[in-house]
Amino acid sequence: MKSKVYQTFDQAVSDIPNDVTIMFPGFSGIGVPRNLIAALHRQGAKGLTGISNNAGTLDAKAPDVGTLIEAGQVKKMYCAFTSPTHPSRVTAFVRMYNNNEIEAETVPQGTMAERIRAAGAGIGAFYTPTSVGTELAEGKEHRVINGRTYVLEYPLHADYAFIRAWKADTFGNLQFRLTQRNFNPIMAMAAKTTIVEVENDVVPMGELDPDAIHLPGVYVHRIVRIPPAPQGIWE
Amino acid sequence: MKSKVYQTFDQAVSDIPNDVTIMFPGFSGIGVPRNLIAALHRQGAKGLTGISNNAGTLDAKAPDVGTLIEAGQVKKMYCAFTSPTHPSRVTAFVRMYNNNEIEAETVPQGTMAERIRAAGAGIGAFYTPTSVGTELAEGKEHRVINGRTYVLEYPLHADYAFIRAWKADTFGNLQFRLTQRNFNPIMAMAAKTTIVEVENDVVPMGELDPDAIHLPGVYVHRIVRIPPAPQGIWE
Amino acid sequence: MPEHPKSEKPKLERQAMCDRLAMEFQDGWIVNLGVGMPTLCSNYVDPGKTIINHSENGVIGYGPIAPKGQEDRHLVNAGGQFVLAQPGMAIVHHADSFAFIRSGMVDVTVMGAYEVSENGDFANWRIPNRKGGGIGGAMDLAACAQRVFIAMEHTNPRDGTPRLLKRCKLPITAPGVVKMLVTDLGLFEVTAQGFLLREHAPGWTPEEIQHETEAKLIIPRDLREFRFRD
Amino acid sequence: MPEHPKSEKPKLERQAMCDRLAMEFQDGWIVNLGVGMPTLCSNYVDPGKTIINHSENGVIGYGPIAPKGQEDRHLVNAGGQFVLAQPGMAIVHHADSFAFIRSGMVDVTVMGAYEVSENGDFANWRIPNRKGGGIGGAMDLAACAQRVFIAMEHTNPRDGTPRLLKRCKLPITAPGVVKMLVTDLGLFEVTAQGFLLREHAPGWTPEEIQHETEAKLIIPRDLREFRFRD
Repeated sequence: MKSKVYQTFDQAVSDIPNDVTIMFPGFSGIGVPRNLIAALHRQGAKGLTGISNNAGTLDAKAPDVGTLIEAGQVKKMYCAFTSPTHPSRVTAFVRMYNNNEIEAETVPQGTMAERIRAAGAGIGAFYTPTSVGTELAEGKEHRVINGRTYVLEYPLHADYAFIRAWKADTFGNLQFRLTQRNFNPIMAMAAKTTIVEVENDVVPMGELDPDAIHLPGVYVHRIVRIPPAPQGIWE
Repeated sequence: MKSKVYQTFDQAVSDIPNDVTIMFPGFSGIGVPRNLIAALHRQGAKGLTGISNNAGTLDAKAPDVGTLIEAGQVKKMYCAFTSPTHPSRVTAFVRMYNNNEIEAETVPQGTMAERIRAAGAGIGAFYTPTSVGTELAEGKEHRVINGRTYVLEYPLHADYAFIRAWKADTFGNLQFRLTQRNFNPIMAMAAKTTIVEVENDVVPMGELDPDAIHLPGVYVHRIVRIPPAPQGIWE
Repeated sequence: MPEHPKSEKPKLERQAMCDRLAMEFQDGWIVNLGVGMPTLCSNYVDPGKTIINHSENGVIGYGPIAPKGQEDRHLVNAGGQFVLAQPGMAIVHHADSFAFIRSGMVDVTVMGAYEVSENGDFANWRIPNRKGGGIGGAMDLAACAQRVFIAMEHTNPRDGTPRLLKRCKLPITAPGVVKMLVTDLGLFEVTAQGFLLREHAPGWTPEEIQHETEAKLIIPRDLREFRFRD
Repeated sequence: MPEHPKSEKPKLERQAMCDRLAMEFQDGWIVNLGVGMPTLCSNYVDPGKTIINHSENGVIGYGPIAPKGQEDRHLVNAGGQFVLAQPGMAIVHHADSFAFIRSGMVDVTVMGAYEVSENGDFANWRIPNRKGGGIGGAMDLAACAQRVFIAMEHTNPRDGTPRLLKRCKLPITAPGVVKMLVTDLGLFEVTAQGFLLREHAPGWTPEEIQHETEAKLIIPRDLREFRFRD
């Protein structure tokens, strides 16, 4: 089998074409695949659809999906935050969204997680109680099951998932540290091609306890270990 | 908070009433909560609905859901095997099922796992491709999504889950060993009350790595450590 | 609509408001605290009760905010605050964290809001005339937690307009879910009949509180003064 | 229906049948082997290929059957056989294991069957006149794996009736999914036109194999003798 270990982030993202869908995990800046995003920024793929909890922050030193948005590489976002949490925080996304320069779908965070999970689990659609009675459920199919009302939601698939992990083996089995885990495992399961940046180490197969793997390596296609700063982004 | 640790299996199952639904994990005899089942057999609750991959084996030394079935405690089974895999293996279940003394629903194993997961995940129903075009999909609602046909399946909830784990802390955080994991975590998440038998040890809170917990203790209500044989069943 | 001049009377402090909600938490409850004011609830500690903090980024049982210098760069709560690990803590991924929420495992979620209505609707995610919204995990929590508690200023800090309404004007986060509400003027229960004023801020009469409120308040006979932490 | 006397000619051994299917596995494939005969596929090892064994009880990347005395009592494959851990192995729970299956991650599933029809249907879970069935994970695998391969005796061992049919008589496990089929008489591909005989058992003519078969076989010009492992 071809080795999954790549030497550079640029190599690992070099063949990503325009107009693909990419999942970007991370929550509160933790578990964000910043090195892969920076590499895709350099690579320049355009017309991207992004799936991510938020649509970028204002921290210029910490590349995230907002970096790609600001560079005009992103056409559409699925995210749980499409307006600033504070009026003063006008990100590139917010500016472009208000100017109709980017499309967006606001998805409740749990519905987003479950739609991603459904894609990785081969589920065609599911009924969730979240958003019933709100603007976000308008136009969606409703169904009463055992006296409770649910809306129908569909999976979110992706061509690529960018992943940030703590530790990997060369087969791609991954471990995450604490809240770094967040969307990482489910996004890796929902994407056709999963590319991982690894903080701690890439160890030989057999060194990770099979009971302590958060994402089986069968879901992982490319692995890059983050080099020391300043080459590697450790934010 | 009241301690979750019980001294005996009999105490842990003493208040289980008649006519409740109980989940019994295990696969190929591994991860089967035999001690709790033996205790429920002694306790005598009747009219039970069981949810389990199979409906018991022929090994009299290893109590399983078949022990409760043979004793007439079970009214209905949801399982993936409702006829013997080999004609010579006529279990108590098969005999009673053929004589219409017990009800059963045959559920494909993956659909069973996903229905259990849906119960623990607050999902009202989901569309799965499994069983489309077969007898088991007859009468079920079908839907074509992106060109593929799916059937609608509903969650399987339970009043109790009997769980067999490798290690626990006193809060109920659980670890499983290898294929002992099988249905255990998802059944614990789908039940109102989860009772656990523990093979290796029940350790103080803080001794399990928070990144290496297979089932958070919030899902666990009662914990019993398996005593050495012959009191404890170690099959 | 009547004018609502900013009152000069002292109102309740945010910490006192959140203390009061936290006093309602029961032993063994699983609690999810929203970003901002609600996180102050975790400063109220009753040694007789075990409270389990859940955060939607997959932490069950986290400890207090990490003191300066003790931050673990991989451990934050949903508000992005570094927290301490606590014995018994467990980590799950995002889908499992919301599976936990949707299946009703959270005993109470405490959130901020822009508006609450007397039928228990509340709005905290979207302001009209602004495109999009910041929903985060609020809709999942609001729809699925056993109880929704709200902590917010009684009137809009910018213009003094009331926020306890007959019906929400903003797009709602979930219908009919708010059970309890603390503002800087008192503690309210949302009943089938509407807002029941349970406790009033010191120095504030029910009539004065009603004057700051659009919805009609129910004033019970056993109305009492706001309870502060001991 | 013609009579089907039990032929006296030697047929293929089960291990040879499973070797032949395993020779079709490609480097890096994720393979799920059904209980019984299909597990024999794992005895065929091509050092030039990495094959990843998946078992529906949540093991990805297990090793060979455990030699006597080396069993780990917590590690079995779907057939209940004790297997050895292998470097790179990972364990998931049952819902994640079938999430893996349903999302099409399994490159090939090899199963036994009672009947296969020329349109790719197959039946392996239920016998009429017997109440219930033993479905296990077969429907999930059959509906969702990239390819379904079948290994079975060409005719019913009890009465010699054919099992390669125009249409299945038994309740099917999944419609139109069988890609390849090995029997003790040869290797068959299921094409849009029906069963294509790719390789025949030594000593068996296409006509003799057709005689044991209800469906009309397609006999290609490049028909060859059965390939055994080197």
